[in-house]
Amino acid sequence: MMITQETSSPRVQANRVGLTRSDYRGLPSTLCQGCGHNAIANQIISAMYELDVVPEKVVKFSGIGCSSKSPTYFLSRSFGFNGLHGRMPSLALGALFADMSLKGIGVSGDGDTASIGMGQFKHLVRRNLPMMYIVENNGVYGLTKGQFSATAEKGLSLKRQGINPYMPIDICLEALVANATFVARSFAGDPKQVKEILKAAFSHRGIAVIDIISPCVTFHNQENSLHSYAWGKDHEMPLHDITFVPPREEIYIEDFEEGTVREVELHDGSVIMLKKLDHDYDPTNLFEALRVLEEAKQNNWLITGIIYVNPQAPTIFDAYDLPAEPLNRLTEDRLRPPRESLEHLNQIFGA
Amino acid sequence: MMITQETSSPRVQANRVGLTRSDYRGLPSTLCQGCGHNAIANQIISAMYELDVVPEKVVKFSGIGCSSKSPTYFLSRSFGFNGLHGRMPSLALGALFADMSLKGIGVSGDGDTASIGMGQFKHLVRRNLPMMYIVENNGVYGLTKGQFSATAEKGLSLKRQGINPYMPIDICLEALVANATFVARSFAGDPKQVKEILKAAFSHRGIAVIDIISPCVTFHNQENSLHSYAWGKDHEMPLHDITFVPPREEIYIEDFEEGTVREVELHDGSVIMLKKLDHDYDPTNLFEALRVLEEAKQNNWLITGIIYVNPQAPTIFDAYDLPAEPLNRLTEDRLRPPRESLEHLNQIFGA
Amino acid sequence: MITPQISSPLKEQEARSPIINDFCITVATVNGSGSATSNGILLRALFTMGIPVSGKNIFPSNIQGLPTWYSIRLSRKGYLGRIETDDIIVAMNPATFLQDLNYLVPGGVLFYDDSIKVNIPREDIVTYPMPVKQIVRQADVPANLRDYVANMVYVGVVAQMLNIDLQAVQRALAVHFKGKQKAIDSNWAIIKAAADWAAANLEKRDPYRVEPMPAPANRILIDGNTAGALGAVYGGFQLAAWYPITPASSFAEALGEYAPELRKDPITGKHTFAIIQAEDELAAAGMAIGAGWAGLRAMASTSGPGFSLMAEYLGLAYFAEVPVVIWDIQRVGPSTGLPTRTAQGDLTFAYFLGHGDTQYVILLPGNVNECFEMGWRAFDIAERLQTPVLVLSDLDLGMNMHIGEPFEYPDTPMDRGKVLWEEDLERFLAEHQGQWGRYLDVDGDGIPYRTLPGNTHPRSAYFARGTGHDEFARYSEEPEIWERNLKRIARKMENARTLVPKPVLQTHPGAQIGIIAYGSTDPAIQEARDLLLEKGMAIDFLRLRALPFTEEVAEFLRGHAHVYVVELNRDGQMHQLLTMAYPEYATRLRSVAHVDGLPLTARWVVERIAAMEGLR
Amino acid sequence: MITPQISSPLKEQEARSPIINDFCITVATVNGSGSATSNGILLRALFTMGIPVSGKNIFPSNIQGLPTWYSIRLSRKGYLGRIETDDIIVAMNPATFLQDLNYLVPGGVLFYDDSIKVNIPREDIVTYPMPVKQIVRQADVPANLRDYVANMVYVGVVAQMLNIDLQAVQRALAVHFKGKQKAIDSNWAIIKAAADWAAANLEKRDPYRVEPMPAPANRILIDGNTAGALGAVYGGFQLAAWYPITPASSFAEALGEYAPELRKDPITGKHTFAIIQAEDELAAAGMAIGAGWAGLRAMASTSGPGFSLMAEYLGLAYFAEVPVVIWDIQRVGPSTGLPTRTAQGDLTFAYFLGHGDTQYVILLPGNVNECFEMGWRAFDIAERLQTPVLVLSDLDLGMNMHIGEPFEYPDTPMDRGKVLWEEDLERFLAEHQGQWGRYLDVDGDGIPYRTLPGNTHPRSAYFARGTGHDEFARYSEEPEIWERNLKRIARKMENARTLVPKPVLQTHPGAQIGIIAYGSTDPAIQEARDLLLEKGMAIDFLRLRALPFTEEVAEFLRGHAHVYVVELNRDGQMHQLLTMAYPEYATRLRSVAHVDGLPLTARWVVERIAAMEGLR
Ligand SMILES: Cc1ncc(C[n+]2csc(CCOP(=O)(O)OP(=O)(O)O)c2C)c(N)n1
Ligand SMILES: Cc1ncc(C[n+]2csc(CCOP(=O)(O)OP(=O)(O)O)c2C)c(N)n1
Ligand code: SF4
Ligand code: SF4
Ligand SMILES: [Mg+2]
Ligand SMILES: [Mg+2]
Repeated sequence: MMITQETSSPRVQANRVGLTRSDYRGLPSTLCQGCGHNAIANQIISAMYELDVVPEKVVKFSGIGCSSKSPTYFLSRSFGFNGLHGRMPSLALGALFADMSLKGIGVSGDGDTASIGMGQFKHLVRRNLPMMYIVENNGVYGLTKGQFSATAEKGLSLKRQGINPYMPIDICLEALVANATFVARSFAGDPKQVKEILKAAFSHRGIAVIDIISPCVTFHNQENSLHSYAWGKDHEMPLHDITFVPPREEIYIEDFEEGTVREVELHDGSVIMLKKLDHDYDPTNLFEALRVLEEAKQNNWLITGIIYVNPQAPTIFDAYDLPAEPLNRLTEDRLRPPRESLEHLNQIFGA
Repeated sequence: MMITQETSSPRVQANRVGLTRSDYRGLPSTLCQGCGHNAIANQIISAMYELDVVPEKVVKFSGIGCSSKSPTYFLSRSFGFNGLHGRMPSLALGALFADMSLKGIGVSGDGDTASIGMGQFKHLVRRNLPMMYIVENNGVYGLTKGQFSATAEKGLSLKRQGINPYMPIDICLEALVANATFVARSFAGDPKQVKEILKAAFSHRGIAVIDIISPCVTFHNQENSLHSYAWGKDHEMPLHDITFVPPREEIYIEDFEEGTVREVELHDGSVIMLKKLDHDYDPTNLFEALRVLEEAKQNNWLITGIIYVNPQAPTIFDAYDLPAEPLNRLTEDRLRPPRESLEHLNQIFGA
Repeated sequence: MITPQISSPLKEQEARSPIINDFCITVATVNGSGSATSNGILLRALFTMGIPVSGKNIFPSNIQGLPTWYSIRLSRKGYLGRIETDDIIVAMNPATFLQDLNYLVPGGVLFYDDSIKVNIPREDIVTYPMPVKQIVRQADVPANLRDYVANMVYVGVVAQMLNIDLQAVQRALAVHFKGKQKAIDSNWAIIKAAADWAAANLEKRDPYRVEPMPAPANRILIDGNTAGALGAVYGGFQLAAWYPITPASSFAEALGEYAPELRKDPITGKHTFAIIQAEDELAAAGMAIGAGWAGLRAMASTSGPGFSLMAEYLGLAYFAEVPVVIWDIQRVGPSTGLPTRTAQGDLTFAYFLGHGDTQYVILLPGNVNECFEMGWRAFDIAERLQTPVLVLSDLDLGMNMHIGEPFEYPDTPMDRGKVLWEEDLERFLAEHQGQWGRYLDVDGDGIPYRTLPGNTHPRSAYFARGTGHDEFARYSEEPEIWERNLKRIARKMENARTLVPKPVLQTHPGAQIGIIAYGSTDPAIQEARDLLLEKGMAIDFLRLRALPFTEEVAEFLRGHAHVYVVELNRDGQMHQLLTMAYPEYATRLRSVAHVDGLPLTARWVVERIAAMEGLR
Repeated sequence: MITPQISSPLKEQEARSPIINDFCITVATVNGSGSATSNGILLRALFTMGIPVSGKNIFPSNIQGLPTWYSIRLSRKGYLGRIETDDIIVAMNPATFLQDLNYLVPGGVLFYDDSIKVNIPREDIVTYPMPVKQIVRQADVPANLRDYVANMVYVGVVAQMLNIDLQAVQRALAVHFKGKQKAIDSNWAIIKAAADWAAANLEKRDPYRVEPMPAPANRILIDGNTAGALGAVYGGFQLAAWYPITPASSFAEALGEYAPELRKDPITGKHTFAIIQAEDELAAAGMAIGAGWAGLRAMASTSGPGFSLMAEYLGLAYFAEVPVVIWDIQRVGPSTGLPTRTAQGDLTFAYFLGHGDTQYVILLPGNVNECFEMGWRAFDIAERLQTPVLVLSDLDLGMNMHIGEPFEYPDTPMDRGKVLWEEDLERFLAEHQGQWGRYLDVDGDGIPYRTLPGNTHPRSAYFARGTGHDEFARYSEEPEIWERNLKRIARKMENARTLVPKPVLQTHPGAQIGIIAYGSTDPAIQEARDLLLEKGMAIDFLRLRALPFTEEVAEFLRGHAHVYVVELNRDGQMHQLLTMAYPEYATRLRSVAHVDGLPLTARWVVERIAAMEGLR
């Protein structure tokens, strides 16, 4: 059944479901100014608007972290559940069984997914739950103030944390070996690519893992970075004051050519190298996907683009013989077996 | 300091540390007759004996499961800790810091490692703790009576469990993408290969992950297997009685040629295909390792042999500046800072 | 355990009057030998004859080859708790042969596999060797099944010697093998051969025997896990998440066995439920809570270690007000403990589960009928209160077979609680000045109204979370809002007192003292009460069936000089909770608690209470 | 919270006598603005002047841009608990400007950034606008640091107007910036400029002012987490595992800050410890327990959600008898709750942690000195008892700065408990008929002897496990063995009563009633006692410092007509535990509990107790 929706004002442009971009908005962000996560929330809003999504048909999930806060910053008209740290996958899986016509959007962080959440992440992927799973990857724990996450590069040196001694976890590789059916990577500062990937991912029937490099302007802050904030022209006296978070601009890069590598400087002066997948790259070839990821790893590139897609794979729902009607709308007459059936059981268990 | 060891009888052959094979034994197994795990325990005994290992220099760890019981079946003279289900890695990591001269042997199951233990497994690997980590992989939960584990092949049909709808997790691939420094696979029924791999793994400085296919004679028991136990010659009446575990023989295969594929029939009549790595396979090439594993996966082979080795990588201990002397033998004078240092602190925090 | 009861040599038969339907048989075998089937058939045959009977399986935590015992108690008077001595032993396991004999009463009976070559040290018993190998050899059995068939031999011999109705045995076979005729026939052939051998070769020299009894109409024989699972099926469970663990696995497996048939949608023929084997218990809890939040009747079943892993997630469900049902089939803890033994040791942990202030509705089934009833009712309570309901069963109740009444069809329609779908919300808004808040208490009972994902009303959506929030589910760190919300939840939980099953009260005229107990210990306590009455001590009995406590408990405490709280754990956990809840009666409470992994016996209870009363 | 205290317009100055060293300043800013530094400098400057002072940070659970308050209380008499009203407000955040004013007492003072353009609705206060922008502009500050520097402006203005010793401010800067002269100088330049501006432009119209006090010798100013971490450093911690979580992260980070210098091996110069950031709290617990088992002084620090995740592992440690120390810096639960607010809500959960029968030693530090002392002593208790020791601190104690006595060097040598190395074992075997068993109680105190991995004695090895085991660590499912072992562990835990810190007792002649409390609420209760005494009510005070309870508790209960149990949680958790432990005094106990995320105030305590006593 349908209830009349608040119609949008005629002045602003409505999409095919009669909604304007602002119908996809959320509450104002409480993240740091310049945080990559905000850029991603904006692209989710745009992608949903452009895809003519009915917000009530989306359910948002997240764990705990700055990234996991962001579901409140888009799609206010969608249900959402901000669950436990690292344990969003199980929550989403259980909830989406309630109504298979709903689409899940999960937002997680690298700590949330690759540290405490590794197990649930891998098993969610393996189960191919139809859901878009976004990792806002900044290599640190933002919300707890800048400790290394499992995706931090080896040798990275951070304020108060020292040097990271471990090899980073590659979210895309992890997804791939766990048999993900859609794997992509992008960069929060590349809005066009982010949006296009989000649109493709949302349309995928199965789990769509998107690893988005999303710099933490506040804590991805190398101790000895040339560009670290200093007071005075001689650059000699870094402030060394973790209670201050200078407001910064979000990083945006121009769209760049497929197949090429581009350097991007982060707020702390460190540099990441993005490599856009070739135009003729075939994302249905698993071997190729593994190869490019491993190659990128060895070259210290971050491959961006849609790395792998398998549109055919059955989802977890295909393993169950469920009615098309939402399970959560079934009424007692369809849930409680008839009285006679119990009498029959009593006979079976009887003398 | 050394305490006189019970010397072994002169009749039996002693190794270079003066011990006989029986000094490496454990308690009698309480696993099912014919269980692959027993074969592996025997090879551990042989390998340790042949490597002239001092049992007191080994610490055994395990989780929970039939496989995790087996550390009591070898090396009675080694300390051991049978921990929690899926959480052996953290236990081992903490314990091995106590004395870096000790070597860990971990025994886990596929449920213990790839289901509940996925997170800790991946992070242990990533940390490169010097330890031999054996997964006795049977595709089922033995100890809880035959449910699917995360390594069960998709489509497998088991008594009372139905059909497994998920893609299996490949322990070797998982280890590899988590930056393992030693990855091997073998088959419990191939004692020679098992032993050789164990010896190589034990000598590796870093984490050595060995995925050993170890059939569960009792529960890896396909409902409709041609060979399932039946009473009567017509093969029409399977017993359907899960309370009965017929005693069986362990499966042993002849050593077979490198580079070739060999079919092995399991107790329930299902067949696995082992492919031994080529003689000239280069296990230091990560690309190759990924390729052969993925190729094997797509062909339904189980690649056996040493798949990947990186002998140079620093271990977790290299990230700490610890004395060579065991930490657990340091005495108060070396652990409690001097009185003056506290007075100094009181000044710092003072007015 | 008890000391061996070796007395003077057994005198030939004279003056031993028959002992009918009132003794205990223990079968000693190794596990994996198929003896569970044989024992089950013996049990069911006796049940079929109308005899009150219970079976307790004492099994090891491995799969094959270790000692296992199965004790069948027949009790004319209906005492079905465990007893510590055996009247009859069927000894099939050489490894425990001598030790087992210690439990045999003087004058007891020993059936044994004659291939066990041990000197029998007791002369005060009747012995019947059984030529197991020979009988098996005579039947044409494939080599690999000989061990299995050996166990059918004792079924035949024991049945013959105790006068068990062979037709009842046949019926039991049919039930066990679900009508598969081949299996029934081949097993029957062995049993019959063994019975015939016994009839021809053994002379009855003992007083034990069975007789059919006019059974109260329509009893059933079932294990508590299956009963609970069937309850959940009739309760309309829609998502069950689990991770294998003894002794809870058979709960989920019973769902998998019965739901596909019983829960076909009458309209589409599709399944109206999903059962998911999760990767661990953290995930199982998460799945169930996700589903419960989204409006499914959701549950998880587990045991101690898994329950511990759910602490964080259940705290979320409590605070975000998500209905979910968790079955904890208790085994012996702490830690991995004794996975195949029974206890009531998770109570205080469950009560205080999760950091911060929490409270849970806890249901305590005491028999298979309550397993069934709580199986469905738990969902009604959870959805009404929008909160987790924890059902604490145990291995003894869950995995052993128990006699019960026929299951009663749910006597109330499903209570789905305060859920607003599109029209409901529209109406609600009209009636409440356009205002609805997920955590707004409009009825004054602390229970708010909830909407469910999929609701297309543009005002329905809200954002759930485990962090502080106001009445409209908005994030909040405001001190007053936090306190108001948490107090409302406490107020909401007060409704539980009128929703949970009341205690069962059994009184005796003039009794001054009382017993409080709960769960699977009921049979032992029933028997203990009668035994104590024989000693001149009348005791009233209140069997708790839920937490929070209902008013009957205070009344019971008020009405008795002192009250023994009997339970299967070390620390007297229910005694602790009662003390806490009733400071004014705290000094009347006396703890009678122990745990050794075995079901409670009347004898232990009687000894403890008698000693504490200064009797004897 | 309280209602606005708006009274009649302030009359000019007349008759307002000076208020010296006895008021509360609250600074309202946004987080991430660097104000924590400014506030810390104000606090430390006051401390340096010898004034009893405390600082409480009320901050949001995000990183930048949300309202934050910092309250500095000066109390001549040494009352350092939170109070609900402000005497002085420094308003830097337009978003909360009006709301903040509600807390200002009549006659109070408002400093505010003059770029905040709001009508000030109160006439009963003194206002001082501060030209923040202008002063910042005058200093040559890069654009991106202007916000930060703005906060130094109020330091200067407030210092000037309250008469805070500018030298003390300079000293505070030096401490904060660890002697880095550039940072000290540049911040000082702003502070000085602001102070000069104030001196030149503001006329003092309020009675508040500070004066140096002859401080009791050698006070220190420190947060509880650093104090606890330093305690652990002097306790010889060898492995600390952690996972980031507010408010516990700073505990592990303090270890990382101080241990490398303090814990260089005097012989090799190497580090005698390892700090490991785990992948989650299950792993952190596992690492610490593995290390504790292998003979290291091992610990983990966490808060509620992480603590919940440790339930299973701590049950293993309890049962396998592994020493380990866990710090739970409590925040507000249940669930994610209020991560940046304080509570004492994990107590009953901790007490009953894990399925099955468990018991834990729980330490309850009440001030920074106890954090330090328990930081080292916890290891002695854990190793002596071979069991987990849980230390329950909270956000207020852990993250806020508190005045304390200088830390006392440990007054007892390390107690490493009953550990047998090679020679010890050899000797032990000689003295005990060649028999040693890991779980064998030879001393009659329930505490067995343990060996450690690396021990090369061929008899030293044993196999630890969470399953049933006998005295020799052999796997066992025997009922008697299980029960014997579990009872021995209970007996072992009885030793805790003589090892844990005794309660602190404060009496008043003739007092009939008592208060029991624990942890960070101490200052509020001290003040409340004095206030109640003013009302004519003398109250004795017992501050608990550990569980299990020691004999002093029973004595206290025995000696008082009734006893208020005051705590920061909803359900009165300590009240529950005391009721349980002391049924005979259960009816004397009265719960005074609430939780809203803020530290306790004396006023709330007084109101509640007065009301319950029928006073006023
Ligand atoms: C069980 C548990 N442990 C720890 C925390 C504390 N915590 C909150 S957010 C967070 C890390 C978030 O990092 P990430 O997922 O990378 O998100 P980011 O803030 O970087 O976007 C942690 C450890 C928690 N909430 N729950
Ligand atoms: C937390 C927890 N959950 C569940 C269990 C029950 N359990 C014991 S063994 C086991 C599975 C073991 O499977 P695997 O690791 O594959 O070992 P196998 O028996 O097959 O060798 C499970 C689920 C447990 N002990 N602890
Ligand atoms: S701390 Fe980092 S991740 Fe968090 S909101 Fe700020 S910039 Fe973003
Ligand atoms: S059940 Fe399977 S895995 Fe376990 S001991 Fe038996 S054969 Fe081995
Ligand atoms: Mg992050
Ligand atoms: Mg397995």
